[in-house]
Amino acid sequence: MTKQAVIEINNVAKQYGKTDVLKDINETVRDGQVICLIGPSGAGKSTLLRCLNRLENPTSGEIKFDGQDITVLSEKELGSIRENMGMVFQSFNLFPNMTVLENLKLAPIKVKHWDDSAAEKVAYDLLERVGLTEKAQAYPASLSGGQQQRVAIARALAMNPKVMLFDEPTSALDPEMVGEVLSVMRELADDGMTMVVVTHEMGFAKQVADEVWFMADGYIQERGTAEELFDHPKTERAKDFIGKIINS
Amino acid sequence: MTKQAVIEINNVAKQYGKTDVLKDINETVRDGQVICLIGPSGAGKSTLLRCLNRLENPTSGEIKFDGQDITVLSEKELGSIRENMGMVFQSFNLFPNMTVLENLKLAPIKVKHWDDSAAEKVAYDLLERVGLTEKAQAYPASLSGGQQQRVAIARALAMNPKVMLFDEPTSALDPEMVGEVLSVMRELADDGMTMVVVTHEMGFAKQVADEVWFMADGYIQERGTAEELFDHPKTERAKDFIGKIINS
Amino acid sequence: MKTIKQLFAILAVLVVSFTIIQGQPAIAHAATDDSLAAIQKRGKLVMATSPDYPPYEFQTNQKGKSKVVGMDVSIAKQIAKDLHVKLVIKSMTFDSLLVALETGKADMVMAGMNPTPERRQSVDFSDIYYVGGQDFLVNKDEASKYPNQKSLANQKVGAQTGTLQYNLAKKHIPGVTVKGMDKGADLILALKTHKLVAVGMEKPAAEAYVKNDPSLVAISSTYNLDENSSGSAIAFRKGSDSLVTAVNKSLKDIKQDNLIHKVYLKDAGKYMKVNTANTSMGHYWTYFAKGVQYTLIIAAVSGVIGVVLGVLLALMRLSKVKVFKWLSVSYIEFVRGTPLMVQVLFVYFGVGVIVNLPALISGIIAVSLNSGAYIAEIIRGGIDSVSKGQDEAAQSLGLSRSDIMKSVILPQALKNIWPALGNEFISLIKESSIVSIIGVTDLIYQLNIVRADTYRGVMPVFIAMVLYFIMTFGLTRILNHFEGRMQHD
Amino acid sequence: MKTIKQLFAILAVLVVSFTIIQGQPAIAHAATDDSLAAIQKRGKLVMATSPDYPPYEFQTNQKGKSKVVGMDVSIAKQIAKDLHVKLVIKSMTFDSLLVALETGKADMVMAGMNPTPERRQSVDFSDIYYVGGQDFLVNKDEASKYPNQKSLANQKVGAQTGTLQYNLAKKHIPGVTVKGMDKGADLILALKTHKLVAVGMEKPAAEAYVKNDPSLVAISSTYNLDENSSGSAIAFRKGSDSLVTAVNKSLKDIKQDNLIHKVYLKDAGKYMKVNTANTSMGHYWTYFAKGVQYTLIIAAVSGVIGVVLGVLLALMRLSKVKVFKWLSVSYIEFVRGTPLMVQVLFVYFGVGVIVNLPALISGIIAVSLNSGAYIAEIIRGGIDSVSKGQDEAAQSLGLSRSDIMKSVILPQALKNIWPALGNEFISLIKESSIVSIIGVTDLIYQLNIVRADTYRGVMPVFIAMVLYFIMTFGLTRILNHFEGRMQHD
Ligand SMILES: Nc1ncnc2c1ncn2[C@@H]1O[C@H](COP(=O)(O)OP(=O)(O)OP(=O)(O)O)[C@@H](O)[C@H]1O
Ligand SMILES: Nc1ncnc2c1ncn2[C@@H]1O[C@H](COP(=O)(O)OP(=O)(O)OP(=O)(O)O)[C@@H](O)[C@H]1O
Ligand SMILES: [Mg+2]
Ligand SMILES: [Mg+2]
Repeated sequence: MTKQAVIEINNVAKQYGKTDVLKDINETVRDGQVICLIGPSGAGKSTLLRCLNRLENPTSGEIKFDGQDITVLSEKELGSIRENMGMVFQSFNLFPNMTVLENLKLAPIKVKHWDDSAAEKVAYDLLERVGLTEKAQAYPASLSGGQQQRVAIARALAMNPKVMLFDEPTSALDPEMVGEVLSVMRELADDGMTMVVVTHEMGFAKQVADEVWFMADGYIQERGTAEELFDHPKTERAKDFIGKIINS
Repeated sequence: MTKQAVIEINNVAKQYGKTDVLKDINETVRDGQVICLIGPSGAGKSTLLRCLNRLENPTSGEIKFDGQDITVLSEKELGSIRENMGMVFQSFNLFPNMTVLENLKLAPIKVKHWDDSAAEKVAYDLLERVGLTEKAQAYPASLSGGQQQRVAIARALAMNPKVMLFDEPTSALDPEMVGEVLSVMRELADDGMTMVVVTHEMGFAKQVADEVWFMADGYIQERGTAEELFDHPKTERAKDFIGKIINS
Repeated sequence: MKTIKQLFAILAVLVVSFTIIQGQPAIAHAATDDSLAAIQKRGKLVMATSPDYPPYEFQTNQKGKSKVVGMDVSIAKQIAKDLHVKLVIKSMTFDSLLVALETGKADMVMAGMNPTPERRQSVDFSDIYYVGGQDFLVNKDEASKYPNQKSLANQKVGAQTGTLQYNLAKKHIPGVTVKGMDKGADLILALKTHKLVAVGMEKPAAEAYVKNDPSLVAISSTYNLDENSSGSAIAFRKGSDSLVTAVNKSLKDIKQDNLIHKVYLKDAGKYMKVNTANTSMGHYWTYFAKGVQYTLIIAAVSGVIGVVLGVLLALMRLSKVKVFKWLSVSYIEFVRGTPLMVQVLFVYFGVGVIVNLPALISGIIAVSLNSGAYIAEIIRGGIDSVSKGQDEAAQSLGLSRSDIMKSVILPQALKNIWPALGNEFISLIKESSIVSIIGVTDLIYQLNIVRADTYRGVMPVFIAMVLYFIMTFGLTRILNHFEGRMQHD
Repeated sequence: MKTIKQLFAILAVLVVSFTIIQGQPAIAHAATDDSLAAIQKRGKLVMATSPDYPPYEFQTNQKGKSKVVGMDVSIAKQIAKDLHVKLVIKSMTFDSLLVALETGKADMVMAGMNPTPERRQSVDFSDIYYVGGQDFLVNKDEASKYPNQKSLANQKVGAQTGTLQYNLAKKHIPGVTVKGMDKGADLILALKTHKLVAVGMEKPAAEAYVKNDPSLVAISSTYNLDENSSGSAIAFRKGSDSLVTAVNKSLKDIKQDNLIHKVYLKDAGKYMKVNTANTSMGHYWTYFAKGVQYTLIIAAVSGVIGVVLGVLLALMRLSKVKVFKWLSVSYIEFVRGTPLMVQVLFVYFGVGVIVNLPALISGIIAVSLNSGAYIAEIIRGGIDSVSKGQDEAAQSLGLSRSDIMKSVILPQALKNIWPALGNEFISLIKESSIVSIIGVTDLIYQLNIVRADTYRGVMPVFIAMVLYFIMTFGLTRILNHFEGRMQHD
């Protein structure tokens, strides 16, 4: 039995000025699925991800979240959608003027209007989950990259989202810190979180991904399990790309 | 028959203020060897590399290049040493105010006082070697990361050095560009160039490196072939680190 | 003005008397008075005047030709008509008038001259034909509030510093605050902006202002002044009784018909109107043009010197020689820590002790020294802005320090600092305005001249403002153009 | 000064005469002259003077007590001694002196007064005791080059604008260029810096300068002036013949012994020296303190208003409403494209047309409006400097626009702009110097007063410079302190 569709992407296209970045995307993300999105630089991976929570608005097409078309929502109505979609960025984007704890408490207090103690409880639970309880009072600048990214994941989780979006979460990290972030993500996937992850960590994709999408030139060129895609790419474009990243 | 020592590092230590970055390094690089230097962030890998061509001066100890102690050379005398040691950086560091060709010609003309046509000939030879002849007149900003790094390698080679130093040459690159740079480096190694490479590309190390040095806390903790070090690390420190980078 | 004129006249008389006593050949002090006959025989009456005192007599430009007009001229014309002769007008400085009379170069002098006892000793005077007296200018909309001198009690009244009007007001208006200013135009402005309720002024000047500005009215003062100090009469050589008698007859007729107020002053007013029309802002464009020119010269020269000085200071600051570094840092910090205005004064007065410098040079030196400090910091910032990696890459290729600077660092630094340098040049245009305080004829200085000349307070300021904006905006455009051409990426 | 005094006196006489004619009870015009007897009976001689005319008469501060001294006072003392009575000195304004005489409040008036014919009509005068005359000041090192008036031909000579000296020089020195300036101190400075070769001045004033400044010498003019205009005499009530006779006897003795030049002027000079000693820079600290105070007030108030205005303009510029954006951009560009100096003039004269604003308020408004534009750009830059990622991260958490601004963007922006904002506040201190041109008593204005008062050109400028530096340096330190406290990383 196929699970229920959480995100439906129908005929989505996106232009910046005259350049077509997304050309005609039609995909579905189902409840509990982990999707890995791969593809060369400039393919439009980040753009697609950012369309999902309306950081960008598609030029045409519709994106349904829980059956609701989010492309027609006003700026004000977006809040409720974004609460339900956590996002983690390549460059962490923690708020440097707040402690780790304050980073985690900000959104629950401001958006969900929780009281301070409730927010603090949830924050500490999440810090324990990412293994950083002792850094609660630290400022982001004093943390290593891996630690910052784990805090960023916790911060997104603090809103208790239905879906998590990751945009190359490990590519700004020193190699020995990649593992700690991936393991947090792996646990998240194991707990049944619906996830869309832009990544080139093939190990992670093979272990966790239900589906890998290969994107190039504004289209999803190929779709399949990690094994299908990495070991037996069908299109020339995919063969070439996968050859390059395995070769290194 | 062991080849002749090109670089000898004897009791080298380096402090920045009160922090000991290098503590007591004793190593030898022999003619034609390819050394890979690995280790966690902050271990002192870049510092050691930069001591080899006197971008930094060790606090104590001596570094011999072709039998000559370079730590005692004056600023003026360094030119002749540096001519013989090419260096390639993580961030490419091409001169943005010059075309690719001008980047390559600058040092031969200024340092070796070649005439323009001789320098140009060598530059074109090298561009062919790295596969970028058609980019001769382009400015660096119009090149991809992988292309820039290949130009940087060609630029270092233009001085016809005896040794090449690489400091994480691929870690600022998009994954699909890593391969093209590594293959240039591989060819260089095959041609018998003496190389010291800071990298975390295990595939490259396994294929090319004669020796891998594992550095942590200011010491070379372990030394061996790639297989020895990656598959059977002896020290705890190395086990932990290699576990982390393989894990990802 | 009148005050000075009086003093002058006294001196002139003294000098003339002295000359005569010394035995110089005095001309035609005929015992028999043929003064009138001589004129009628010649057929022309020579009048000497000093045409800088409207509405009495002043120059006007009509169709490019300068002409002496005014109340005195009208009267003189009437007199000449009555005598059936032609009127010839000779213009000279006020203090030469009586000398001209004594030496026979003129038959009479009309110049709003007061027949003071001193003057009466050396020349004859006609009857008094006009009593100027003292007026106050007030705003028309407040005319009902301040109808007379009495109503000015306890108010703020303005007058030119050090003039009769200033002292009169201080002395005779109870409880008054007298505000002294240097320039008539500033007083009028202060009045119109209600910083003052009235301005004390000689009647004809006041009337001239009123004619030129419908928002002002004049009210008469009630100071008690004697006619000999405030009335005007025509001066003749001593013993010209027949001429004086004839002229007095004419004057009597003029008075009877009230021609002075009814016709002559109005005519004079008309000329003054023409003058004002001619002196609209457009008419002063040469003034503004000169100001713009000086402003640009100062900015350009200072900019060039500033760059040279800036490079020097920046290299000193980056040098390894401690003394150079320290000197450069101290200089830069001190200059950046004090206002340009005080630096301009310091150079003008301080350096002036050693060598004699004109104001323009002093101004350029001060602005250059100032911008040098700022440019030095910009250059240093530019060098710092070139990433350390560039330096290291160049070093690892074996390039020498100077080659690295020349080929790698400076070209990139220059590109990086171009916008900041551009801003500095734009600042220079603006800051050069400060040299006006030491009397350099830059745009601000010229603006003040135009302001004083036209009695218009805001318009010249506004025009200067627009001109400055055009200059800075234009420069911005030019700089952006060059910046575009420097881009490689 | 003397010129004005003369005019004043004329008026005073006129007024007094008028009063008498009007039938006011005139005092003691005794037919029988008991003037001398009365004084001797009372045992005191009351002298009225106006002590603001060194070296004739002036106030001096000794041990905190103010005292009238000077040549006239010395002479009066001698006279009183000769008459065997005590001298009582009454100080009043120059124009009240003759009134005081007429109304019996004083027995005699000594105030460097010239016995002009007008005055002679209402009062009696003693013999002339001192002929001031006209001098030129020249530099001592050039004294041999310019030994007399003749040698000044074709040279640059200075004089106060609009004075007798100015006109005399212009008229009587062949080929001369007369440079007029407003302030005596500026003239001296121009002389000492060799911008002028000589400065025309009344003899006693010239001598005062010479006494105070060893690098200057005075040379006499050869203008021919009559004693009644340039000599000084003592005024008495009409008909005080016996007193006048007695006084003339004293004066004759004084002249015979050459006491005036040998003793009195020297004594006066000493007092002036004391005055100058007292008026060293330290003595003027209150002036500088007031200047610093005003400068800081202007900078602080303008800074606060500027920040408010700046936030407003920045938000307008970032707003999506086109009109707001356009208004803000135009305002900012225009203000940044024109000099503060012209803006100050514009506000003072322009806004003054609508409401009556004191100079201080005008100055603060202009500086605020100016800094508002710069601060707006700093704030906008600060907001831009917060990486886009921060905004996106906050958005993706579902935060509202205003929460993002308040909690994420502005705190980081503030930290980023702190140094730039600090620089702007420092600029404010420096730029507030420009309001001195509209007469606000800031540090520059005060410096100019001290300069005029002390005849010292460079020192006050230098002191102001140091004070400015202390202010800006101090502020830099304070700002750095706060910047340090804002760092989280
Ligand atoms: N705001 C923007 N304005 C104009 N062009 C943009 C903008 N954002 C992205 N682009 C362009 O859209 C294209 C796709 O960008 P995108 O960031 O989605 O690629 P990507 O697949 O994430 O690449 P990478 O692996 O480098 O992150 C690129 O060519 C990029 O230059
Ligand atoms: N110029 C410097 N001044 C002070 N400390 C420095 C300097 N350069 C490096 N360090 C410190 O020396 C230590 C080693 O730095 P180094 O760059 O050699 O490490 P690395 O092994 O190359 O790490 P990475 O993998 O992050 O490049 C670090 O703790 C770093 O902070
Ligand atoms: Mg991307
Ligand atoms: Mg490193």
